[in-house]
Order: sequence, then C-alpha cells, then structure tokens
Amino acid sequence: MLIPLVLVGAALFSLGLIGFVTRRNLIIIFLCTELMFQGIVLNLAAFGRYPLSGPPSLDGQAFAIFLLAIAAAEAALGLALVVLLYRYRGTLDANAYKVLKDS
Amino acid sequence: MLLAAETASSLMSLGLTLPLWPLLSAALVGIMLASGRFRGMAHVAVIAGALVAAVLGAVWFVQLAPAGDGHGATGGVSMDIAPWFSLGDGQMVGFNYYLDGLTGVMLLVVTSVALMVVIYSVGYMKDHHGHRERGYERFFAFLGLFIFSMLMLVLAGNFVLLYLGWELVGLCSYLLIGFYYRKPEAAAAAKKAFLVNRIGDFGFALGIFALYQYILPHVQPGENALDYAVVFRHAAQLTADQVNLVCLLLFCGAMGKSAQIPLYVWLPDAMEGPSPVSALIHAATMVTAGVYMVARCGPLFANAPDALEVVTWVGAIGAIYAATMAMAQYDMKRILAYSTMSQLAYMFVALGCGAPDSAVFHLYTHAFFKALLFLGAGSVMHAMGNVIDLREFSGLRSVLPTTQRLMLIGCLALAGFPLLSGFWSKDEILHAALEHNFPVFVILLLTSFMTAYYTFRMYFLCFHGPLRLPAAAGAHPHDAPPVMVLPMTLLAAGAVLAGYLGVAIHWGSPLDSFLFVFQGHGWFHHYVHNGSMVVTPVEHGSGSAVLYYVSAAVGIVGIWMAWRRYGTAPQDEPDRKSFGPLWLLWHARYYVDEIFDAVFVQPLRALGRLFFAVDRAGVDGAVNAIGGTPRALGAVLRVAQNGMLQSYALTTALGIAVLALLWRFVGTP
Amino acid sequence: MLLLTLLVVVGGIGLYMALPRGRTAPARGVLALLAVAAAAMLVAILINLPSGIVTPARPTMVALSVLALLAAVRVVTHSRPVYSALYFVLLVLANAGLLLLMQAEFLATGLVIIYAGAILVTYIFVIMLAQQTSGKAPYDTEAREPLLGCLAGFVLLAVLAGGIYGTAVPGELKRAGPGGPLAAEAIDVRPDLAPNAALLSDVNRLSEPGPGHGTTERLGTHLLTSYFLAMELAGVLLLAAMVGAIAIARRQLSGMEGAA
Amino acid sequence: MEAIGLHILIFAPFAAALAIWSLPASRGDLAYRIALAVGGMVCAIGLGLWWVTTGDADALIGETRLTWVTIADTAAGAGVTIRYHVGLDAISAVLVGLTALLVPLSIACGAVSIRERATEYYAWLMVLTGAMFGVFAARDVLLFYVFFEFTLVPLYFLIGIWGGPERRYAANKFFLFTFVGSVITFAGILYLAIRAADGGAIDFDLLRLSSVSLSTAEQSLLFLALFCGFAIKVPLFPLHTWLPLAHTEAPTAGSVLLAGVLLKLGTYGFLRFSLPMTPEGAVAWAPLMGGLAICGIIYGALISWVQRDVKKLVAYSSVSHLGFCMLGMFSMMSAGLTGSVLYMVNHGINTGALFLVVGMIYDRYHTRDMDKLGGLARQMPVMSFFLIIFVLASVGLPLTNGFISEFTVLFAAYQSKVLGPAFGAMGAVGILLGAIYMLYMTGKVLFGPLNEPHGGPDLHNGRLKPDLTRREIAILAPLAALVLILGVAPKVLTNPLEPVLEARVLARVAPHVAPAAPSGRRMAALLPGAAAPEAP
Repeated sequence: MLIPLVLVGAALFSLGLIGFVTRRNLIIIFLCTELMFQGIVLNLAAFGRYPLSGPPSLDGQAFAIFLLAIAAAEAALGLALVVLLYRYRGTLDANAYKVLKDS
Repeated sequence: MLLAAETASSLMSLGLTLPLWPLLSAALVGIMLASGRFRGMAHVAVIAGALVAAVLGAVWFVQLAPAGDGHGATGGVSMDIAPWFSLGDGQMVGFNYYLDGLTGVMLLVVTSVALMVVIYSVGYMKDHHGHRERGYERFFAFLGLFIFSMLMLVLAGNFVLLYLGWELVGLCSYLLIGFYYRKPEAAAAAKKAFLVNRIGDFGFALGIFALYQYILPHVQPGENALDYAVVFRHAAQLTADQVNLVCLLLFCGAMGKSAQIPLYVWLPDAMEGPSPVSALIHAATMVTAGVYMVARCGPLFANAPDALEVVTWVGAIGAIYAATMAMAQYDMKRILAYSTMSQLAYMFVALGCGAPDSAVFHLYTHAFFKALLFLGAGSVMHAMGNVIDLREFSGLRSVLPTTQRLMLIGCLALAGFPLLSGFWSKDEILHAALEHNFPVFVILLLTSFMTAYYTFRMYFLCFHGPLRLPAAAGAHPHDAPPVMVLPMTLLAAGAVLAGYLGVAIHWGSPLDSFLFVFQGHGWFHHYVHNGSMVVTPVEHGSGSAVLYYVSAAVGIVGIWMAWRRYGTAPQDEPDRKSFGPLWLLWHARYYVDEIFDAVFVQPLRALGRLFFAVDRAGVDGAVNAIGGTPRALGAVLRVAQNGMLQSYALTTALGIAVLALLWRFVGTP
Repeated sequence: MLLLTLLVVVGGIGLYMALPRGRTAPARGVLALLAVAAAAMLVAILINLPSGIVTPARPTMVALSVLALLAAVRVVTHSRPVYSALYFVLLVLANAGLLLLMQAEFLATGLVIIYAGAILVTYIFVIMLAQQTSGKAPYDTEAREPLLGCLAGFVLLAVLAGGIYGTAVPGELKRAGPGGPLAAEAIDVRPDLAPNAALLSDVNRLSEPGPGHGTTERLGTHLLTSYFLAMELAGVLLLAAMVGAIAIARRQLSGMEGAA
Repeated sequence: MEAIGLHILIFAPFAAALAIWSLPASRGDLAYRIALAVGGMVCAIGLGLWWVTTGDADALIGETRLTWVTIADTAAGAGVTIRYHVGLDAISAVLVGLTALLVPLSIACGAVSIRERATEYYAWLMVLTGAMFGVFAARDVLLFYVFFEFTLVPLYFLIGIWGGPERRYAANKFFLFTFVGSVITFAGILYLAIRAADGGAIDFDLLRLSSVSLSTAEQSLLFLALFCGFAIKVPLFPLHTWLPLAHTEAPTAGSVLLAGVLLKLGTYGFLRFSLPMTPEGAVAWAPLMGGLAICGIIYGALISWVQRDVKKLVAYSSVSHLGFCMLGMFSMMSAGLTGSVLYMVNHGINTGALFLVVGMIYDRYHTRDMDKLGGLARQMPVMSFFLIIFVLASVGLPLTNGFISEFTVLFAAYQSKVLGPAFGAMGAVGILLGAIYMLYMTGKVLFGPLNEPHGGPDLHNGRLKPDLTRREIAILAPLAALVLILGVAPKVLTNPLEPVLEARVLARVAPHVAPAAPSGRRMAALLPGAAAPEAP
C-alpha cells in the first residue's frame, strides 16, 4: 500500500518542479509550488499511515498540518508580491524581471 | 746564498712594505680630498711615496744582483705575508711575493719611471697661469694607486695575486684615462680600455682555472697549487696540449693588457688621458705587464711550442701593422701609441723566439725613451694649449728649444740610432728572430725602417719647417718649466746610457764586435737569468756583429728618408701622394674600430634589446597568461548568471537530477 | 522495474509534448492519447504490484491516483491560468480522497477547506486581477527550456521511483513465495538492500490502527501534546504572513502613485 | 645568553611594530626614531651572534626548542608536532649578520623621502625585519616555511603603498608569483615529513628531514617540488619576471631589503633544503641548474645593458648575479659552496648599496632615467666616489668582496665534476658582460657633460644638500668599508663557514657526485676559442 501512494506523491512533486521551471507565468509558477506541496502532503500522510517500522502514527499528519500552514502563508505573500510586480511592471512574464543580473 | 747579509734581510723585510707606500700616499691624498685641508700637498705625498718605493726598489735591485760569476740561475725567493682566501680541499691563495732577477728589473723600471712621471705631473697639472687644475688631488691619488697596483702585479707570488694586480692596473687606467670625465670621448675611451682589458682578463682567468685543474694532481700536500714556485716546479709534468691550452689562455690575457692584435683597439683611444698618464701607463709600465707575464711564465711557455709560435706570429704581424698605422697619423700622441704597440710586438717576438732576456732588455730600454717621448709630447701639448695635431703647428724649434733637444734624443733612441739604448735592445731581438724564424726577421727589419721613418716624420713635422702656432697657444708659448724638464733630462740620460748595461765590452775584430768594442748579452742578461727564467744560452759566434751594422744602416736610412720628405714640414702630405689609397687605409686605422663596433657591440646590444622584449612579452607574457586563465574561465561562467530566478531553479533541478543519477548508479562509496 | 522506467519516459515525452509551445496548444487528441497511455501504464503497475493481499481500497486508490496525476499534468500544461487553477482544485480533491483512504480524515477535510477553499480562491482572484489581454498572453504559451525542465523533472522522478520501488538488482531477487518478503538469504547477499526489502513486505504491517485513527479528536490531542510548541510557532508564522501581506499591500498603494 | 639574544632578534621588531602602529599618524618622526633605535639594537645583537658562531656544525648558537603546535596525541604514535625550534649555525649566522647590517641602513635611508603614512611604513619595516630573522634562525622546517611565507606580507604592503607608479600591479605579481611557488614547496616538505616519519609521529626537525633516505626517483621529484618555491625566490632564469617590477616599484628601503636579504631566501632554501635533503636529485639536476644559472647570468646582463631606468638595470643585474650564486652552489665543491654563500653576503652588500645610492639620486631628482641624468660626478663627487666603489665591487674587481666570491664560484664551476669547464667559461663571460653594463651605467650617470634634470622638492627646500648629507654618508660608509675588508680578508667570514658547509651539505652530496666526469682536457677542447687563432 505504501508504494503507490509514495509514487504518486513523487510524481506530483516532480510535475510541480517541471511546471515551476518551465512555465513563464508568475502565477502558474506559484501554483506549481502549491502542486509540490500537495505531493509532499500525500507523502507525509502515506509514511505516517504505513511507517516502515513500528505502528502507524499520527506524526505524518501532524506535520502535514503544519505544511498546510506554511503553504497558506506562502501563497498569501507570494500572490501579494505577484500583484505588486504586475502593478509595477504591467506583465506577469518571469523573463521581464532580470534585475539580479549585473551589467 | 742570495741574501746573506743580516742588513740585507732587514732591508728585505722593509722591502715587504714597498708597494704599500704609494697606497699609503694615495690614501693620504684621499683623506686630504675628503677633509679639504692642505689640498696643495697632494703632490708632495705622492712624490714621497714614489720616492720611497724607488729607493726600496733600487735596494732590492742591488740585492737581487747575481752573486758570484752570475751564470748560476738560482731560484727566485718567495715570501708569504698573509693568507687571502681558500680554494677548498686544502688549497689556499695567499698574499706572497716572488723575487728574482726579472722582478728586480721590473721594480727598477716601474719605480724610476713612476717617480719621473709624478714629478713631471706637478708641472703638467698646472694651467697657463700656474694654479692647479680642477681634480689635481684626484689625479695624484689615482697615480699613487696605480703605482701600488703595478708593484703588486710585479711582486705577486701567485697567479691570483697577479690577476689582482692585473685588474687593479686596469682600474687605474680606467680612472686615469677618464680623468677629464666631462669630455664624453674621454669617458668612452676609459670604458673601452677597461672592457677590452676585461676581455683579456676573461682568457687569463680561464687560464688560471685550467692551470689549477692540470697542476692539482701533481701538487704535493702543503704546497699551494697556484704559487709560481710550485707551478714552475711541476711545469714539466703537464702534457703537451694541456700546457699549450694554459699558455694560450694566459697569452690571451697578455694580449688584452699589452694591446696586441685583436685587443689593441683601446690603446690609441687611451691617449684621451693626460700625457703623464700615457707616459707612465701606456708606455712604460702597464702595457709591459703582458710581456712580464709571458716572461715570468717562462718554464710554462718553454714546453709549449705551439703557444710560442702563436706569440711570435701575433708579435710580428702586430709590429708591422702598428707601424703602418703610425706612419699615417697626425695626432702626436697616437703616433707614439702605435709605436708603443709596435715595440711591444717586438718584445713578444723575442719571447716567442725563446729570448725572454732580450725582450726584457728591450722593455727596460723602451720604458725610458718612450716615457721621454710622451713627456715631450706632453710639454708640447702644454705649450700649444692642449692642441696636439701636427697639422696645427710646426717649426717649434725656435720656441721650445729644450723640449726639442730632449725629444730629439728620444726619437734617436726609438729609431735605433747606433750607440743609443734603443739600438742595442732592438738589435738583440733582430738577432733572436734571425736565428729562429727568418720571415719574421725580415718583417722586423722592415718595421725597424718604418719605425725610424715615422718617428722622424713626427719630429720634423713638429719642430722643423716655418714657425706656425695654433690660436690656442697664445702669443708666445713658454717652454717647459724646470719641474718638467728635470724628469725629462733624467729619462733622456736613461735613454742614452741604459743600453750599455746590457752590452759586453769585448775587444775583437770589427766582425765579432761592433765597432771593435761591443757585443750583446752583457751584465743585464745575467742579472735577468738569475731567477726561474729558462733561457737558451747565446754564444758569441764569429760574425755576430754584422747584424749591428745592418740594423744601424736601416735606422740611418729611415731617418734620412724622413728628412728628405718631411725636412721642411710641408703642409701637403708627401706620403699621401706616394702611397695613395693605402695611406688613407692606414690613416683610418684600417677601420678596425668601426668593424669591431659593428661586429661585436651593436649585435650584442640588439641581442639585449631582443632579450628585453622577449622578457617583457615572452616570459612575462607566459606568466600573465597563467594568471589570466582563471579570469577568462570566470567570464565564460558569468553568462549563466542571467538574473532570472527560473533559470537558477532550472540549474538547481538539473544539478539534483544529475546527483540523483550518480547516487543511483554509481552507488554510495 | 524496467516497466516503471518505461512509464516515466513515456510520461516525460508526453508532458514535453504537452507543454505550451510557440504555436497553438497541441492537438487535444494527442494530449488525450498520451494521458490515457500514461494512465493505463500506471494502472498496470499498480495492479501487478507484488501484493499478495488485495484490500478493498485498492481499486478506488488506483482511480484517485490516476485522477490526481492527470489533474497535475493539466495544471502544468494548460495554457490558460484559470483552467490550471481549476485543475488544481480537482487535484486537491483527488488528494483528499487518497488521504481518506488512509484514514486521515481531519487532514483530508483540512486540505479541502484550506487549499481548495482559501488558497485556490486567492489564486483565481489574483489571476482575474492580473488578466490584461483577452487572448493568450505570450508568456503563457511560451514554455522556457521545456526540454531541460522535463528532463530534470523526470530523471528525478525515475530515480525516486526506482529508489522506492526497488533497486535495479543485477542478480534476480529470490523470493520466498509470490509477493512474500525478500528471502532472508537475498538480504545478506546484498546487505545494502535491507531498507527496500522492508519496504516491499507489506504483509507484516497490515495491522489496522483501529477505528478513528485519523479523527480530529485523536489528531488534535496528538498535535497539542507532542507538538505544542510547533503549533504556537505555526500561529506566529501565520501572523507574520498576514502582517507581511498587509505591509506589501499598503506599500503597494503608495508605490502605485509613484509608478502611475 | 645567546638564546635570549636570538629571541630579542626575532620578537623585538614585532613588538616595535605594534608600538609604532599605535602611534598617531602625525608622529612620523617619532616612528622613525623608534624604528632606528630598534634597528640599531637588532644590528648589534645580530652581528654579535654572528661573531660568536664557531665552525662546529652541531653547536647551535642560542638554540631553543619548544613545542608550538601538536595535532592529535603524539603519544599514540600518530599526529603532528610543530616546534618553535630556532638556533644559528654558521650558515644562518652569516645571513643573520647580513640582515642585521642592512636593516638599520634601510630604515635610515627613508628618513627624508617617506613622509605620508610614515608610522605604518616603519611598522611594516619592523615586521619584515622580525620575519627575516625568523627565517634564517628557524631549525624547524615548518617554522621556516611559516616565516618564509610571512616575509611576503610586509613587503606586499611596502611595495603596494609606498611604491612607484605601477606599485599595485608589481605588489600583486610579486606576492602571487612567490606564493604559488612556495605552495608547491610546502607540498614537497609535507611529503618529506611524512616519508621521514614513516608511520610514527610526524615532526619537522631539520636534521631529521635532512637525513632521510629516499629512492632516486623520489628524490628527483622532490627536488623539483622544492625547486619551484626556491627558484622563483632566487630568481632563476625563466621565473624572474617579478623581480624587475618589484624592485623598480618598491621604495628604496623595500628594494634594499628585497635584494639584500629576501633573494637570499631562495638560495638559502636550496642550500639548506634541496641539497642536503635530496642529494641525488640535486646532483642529477645540477647540469640543468647550471644551465639555467648561465642563462640567467647572460640574459640578465644583456638586458640590463639596454635598460634606461637605473633601478631596473640594478634589478636585472641581481638576476645575473644570483645566477653566479647558483652556479657556485651546484658545482658541488667546497670552494663552490663557500663561494656561493660568500656571494650571497657580497651581493647583499653591493646591490643593497647600489639601491641606496640610486634611491639617493631619486630623492634629489625624482627621476631614474639614465638619459636625463648625466655628469653627476661634478655635482656630487662624494656620491660618485661611493657609486664607483660599489660598481667596482659588483663587477668583481680584486680587493673588493665581489672578486673573492666571483672567482671562487667560477673556479669551482670550472673544476666541478658535475658542471665542468664549459660552465666555468660561460660563467666567465658573465664577468665580461657584468663590466659592460655597470660601466655603461657609470659612464651615463657620472661622466660626460653635466645634464641635470630640475631638482626635486627636497633639493629645493633644503632638506637635501646637492651632494650626500651626513646621514647618507653614514649609511654608505659601513658598506664601503665592508666591501674592502671582505675583499682583503674574507677568511673572517669563511673560516667558520667551511666546516659547517662540508658537514651539512657536502657530506650529503659528495658520494653522489659521479667520479668519472668529463676530464678537463676533453671538455676544454670544446672551449670557445677565446685565444688568438690557434697555430696550425
């Protein structure tokens, strides 16, 4: 039972990673991070329920809860920033923001 | 034995300090110069130093006279003074003297001529209105230093000490030639003299190294390999080509110092120095160092036939080569310089023909009359306001009577006029050359004629003909002051009488002895034998006097020819018409200076510039390249920093992927 | 094992094809075909897993997993942001289902409420806010470095899957019986296989945790007892996030006048 | 008693540096006086210590041996101990004496020219002094390496801050170039230490490392490793490009100490480490080293002949002179070794003095371009007197110190079974070239018509007389005296030196010197025909 769940979790995580890296729309990028969070939540729960050794415990789920908190905070801030950037530059295109590159 | 008397040994120990007196006087003058007080006394100090040296030299000269019948060649005496530095595995170089007949003669010549020149310089160094020239003290300090170094050279007991004297003398000539350092030509001439001497010393040093390497196996423990006594004792044990190599290298040093064929270019330029310097250094003492060294290494050269052959031929070619150039010059001192080179070549021929005692005899006589001629030229120059070009003036007979009479004696001696010292010594060399090497004899005979010719060409151009004075001479040029005339008269006496020291009185038929009375190889030669000189004895066979008459005739004909062509000091150059382009070649000194400059100096400078460019671009470039590669690499990677967050994430992801793959397949170690 | 890698490769290619490119989105048919193929592959894998046991939950779990994966693929590949968001909601629901299967009721419901409810709404809100042109904005259709991205992602996935599922064992693994735990001797032949062996053998860990394992009351007590500090910190974190969001929002107004 | 002396020698300058650093920037003159006082004291002690050294190789003067750093417990047989082990045998004493002599002179020479940031200047100078004494006194190889590296730091700042126009580039190049080399040497030292310990506790005692038996291949490789660090410092021919830059850009005191002492680190390194520790390697590589030395001599000499900047000329001449030093060392003969150590001292005195004189000219005219200067003898007779003495010394005229070392070095190269007459001959060409560029410089600067560039500020505001001031004469006089003393009586220096060199270096190297080297005669035939055309 553990294997398929963990496989799915891993798949979700890598899909999120691919999305994060390839997509150019800022919002979608953030969405992909949320996707990654989903993968992780699934994994945590799976390992909580079917631990490799010892009785099933609630730690996985507890941790997932905290993860949710973080995801929420992150989403809030992220989106606020996205809105700000959009207002500032007028575009959501990730390529537009190259300030880090020095001359 | 040699130094039996007790007083003798005390005098001997006093003699040890002989070279130190001139050094002391030089130091004294140095202190005067630094302290600035009683600067006028400079000449007194140096004259005193030279005087003491001369007295001690004379004492030693007498001491070293051969005892008994004078035929026994007793070995030289070597006296150790102090250790100097060690050469590893037990060998050590020390300060020591080596005294024998040869040293005695050289001492006499050096100290006496030096004294005369110093006295003469007192007068010479004063300008028209009698007060001292700038650098007066410096001149006398250098003279003192020179006398010290020449004495060290002569008294040296081992080859390294000889090398010391050799270089110090070179230094003093550098300082004295460059005395008028404000004149660029003088500075250049001084540098040239030192460097050409240095080329000679290069060969000399290698000779010493080679000698040490070959002698070492034969040296018994306790002996120092480079001392004369030890070297001459084991000279026979060296193989033929070992000795030849050593002698050639040593001769290379002699060539540098005594201005022989390839390394003579510095001598004519050395005339830039004041005349007393030329008289002392470039006539009597320093240039004879080469002859002294070859004579000193008699035992070595004796069993090096190839080396002797080289010496003879270098001498012969040098003699005639210099004589031709001397005939076509106008600068009085340069004529004398070339004449010195020619006379030195005579001495080398004598050495090459196995007659070192005649060579030394000629050296002894030559010192007197050549110094006299240079001093005479000096007083002419002094009177003519430092003009020495014969085309500028003539007919000075009426204006400078004393100088003219003394110069006449000198010229006669140099030309080999019978009964004067030059005649006797030159004739012995011709005699030696006749016995060993006929073609060389013919060359030397021809050179004798040319010597007589150019000497009197100079004499007539200068003193005969209508009176003409250069502008610089002022209204009425005054003749030499007594302080200059005294040394010149003494030297003139030497020029006349010195020869008789080497002449034996032997009543016999005109064929056997010249003018019924005279024969060669007198007391002087026995004196010189009294040392480690290996000399082939000369027997007075019948008919040996014929040569005297021949050389006398050659001398007189030479003088007569000069009189006929230059009696009235004509302005147009008769020789130019008769010899044409040959004369121009001689006048331009065979363009040797230019050739040397083009062949040696410029390419070396170009090589230097090339090296410098290579150093800046090549080696430095390589180093900077090594320095530059990290920077270039950095630039390549910088492109990846394009500021976009996503590409960073991408590269991170790729990194993780690669790591994961590695972990998966390579496996944790 | 080979099958799994095959799956991953096909998935990679499919996704690569699916990512928006300069020209119009890929034909829907190709996309559907790929998705189905991937799903079939996944189902085949899940079914013939070495599970001697067939638990009643298996078919639903398979379905939910497939649903989740498809949704995730669409979230990433869809060119219009709104649809991506909606697919994300679908994904969350599928995930919640899976969690329920694992008796993590509180988590499932929490997930649905917080994620689907709060976060996704904000996303949609922002998407609407930042929607400027009607058609497709250039930056939506153009994927950046799709090849490298997919490569990185799928290699990672392949490795993770490989790690989870079982290593590429050179020799054939000897099994006590069909689907049983790796024979003891196999383990000592390859000591480094120990952890995976334990992973594979589900049988001895089937002990049911008993009813109400994941209920709120159990989870709540667990949270407040052993993770009390963590809870407080989570609170603080959320507070900070709120303050941050407000700060950005306020500055954004003043910034606006400047930028406008 | 000497131990305390040695401690003072090393640590007093560091203390002084701290004291001077604490002074306010304005008190430059006070800093100068403190530095000079400490310099004088250090000089007295250094020369005292040198005076006391005997020829006995084992009796170290002022030996102290403290464990400085221990890594892991040596009791268990593993781990590393680094000891603060200092002591002077004759070789180190001679160089300590030289350093002691040059330090006060170099401090005094900056009195007028150094005005801005003087306190830091003298502080760095003090640090450099301490480091230099430390290097020569170190008997523990790692301690040697620490000081060897540490000397770079003060010089980097001295050149970098108070140098000439291109000082930054020169300082960087100097530091990096030397540092890279010494890092490779460090690797060599570590390898050697580990091989010496072979399993047991590793320590870096000099004698223990000098008596390690290694295979020939190991030795030649190890020699190369040590070569890198020391050859750059010497500088040997291809690795010398940092020297002219560093010298011309360094302030006078910097270049005096750089030329006088720091170049000797390289040769001292060869003598103390390469030769005894890897004798077979040294003998195997000796002909190549001789070849490099000869290249250095001729290359350096020719380049300095075409230089326009006097200081660059003297810098390149250092390349040429140290070529001689290496030639002597690799002749593997007692005379050669003594000659090369003597050469180190003489080069320190002569080139140090030349730099001082060039510095004095620069203080007056602020130009080092030979074409602009000319005929200074008339204007500055005292200075030209000193310049001529030092030129003659570096040209190697008898009765000066240069001659003794040059003669013995060439003599040894000629006699050496490892090098042979051809090396001696080529080296002798070096004497010739040496005379050429030195006299060329003297001719251009001193003689000829007087052309004097406009005087620098110091000349006008009276701080400097046209000719040498009393202070400057006080600086040059001892060096001139030493030139003559060492020329006439070098035994003062060489007596204690020879037995130590034989015991420490020659004893290790001699057995490997191949007996059947080419005999003098055959090699001589190849000799470039310096003589007149040989008779048929």
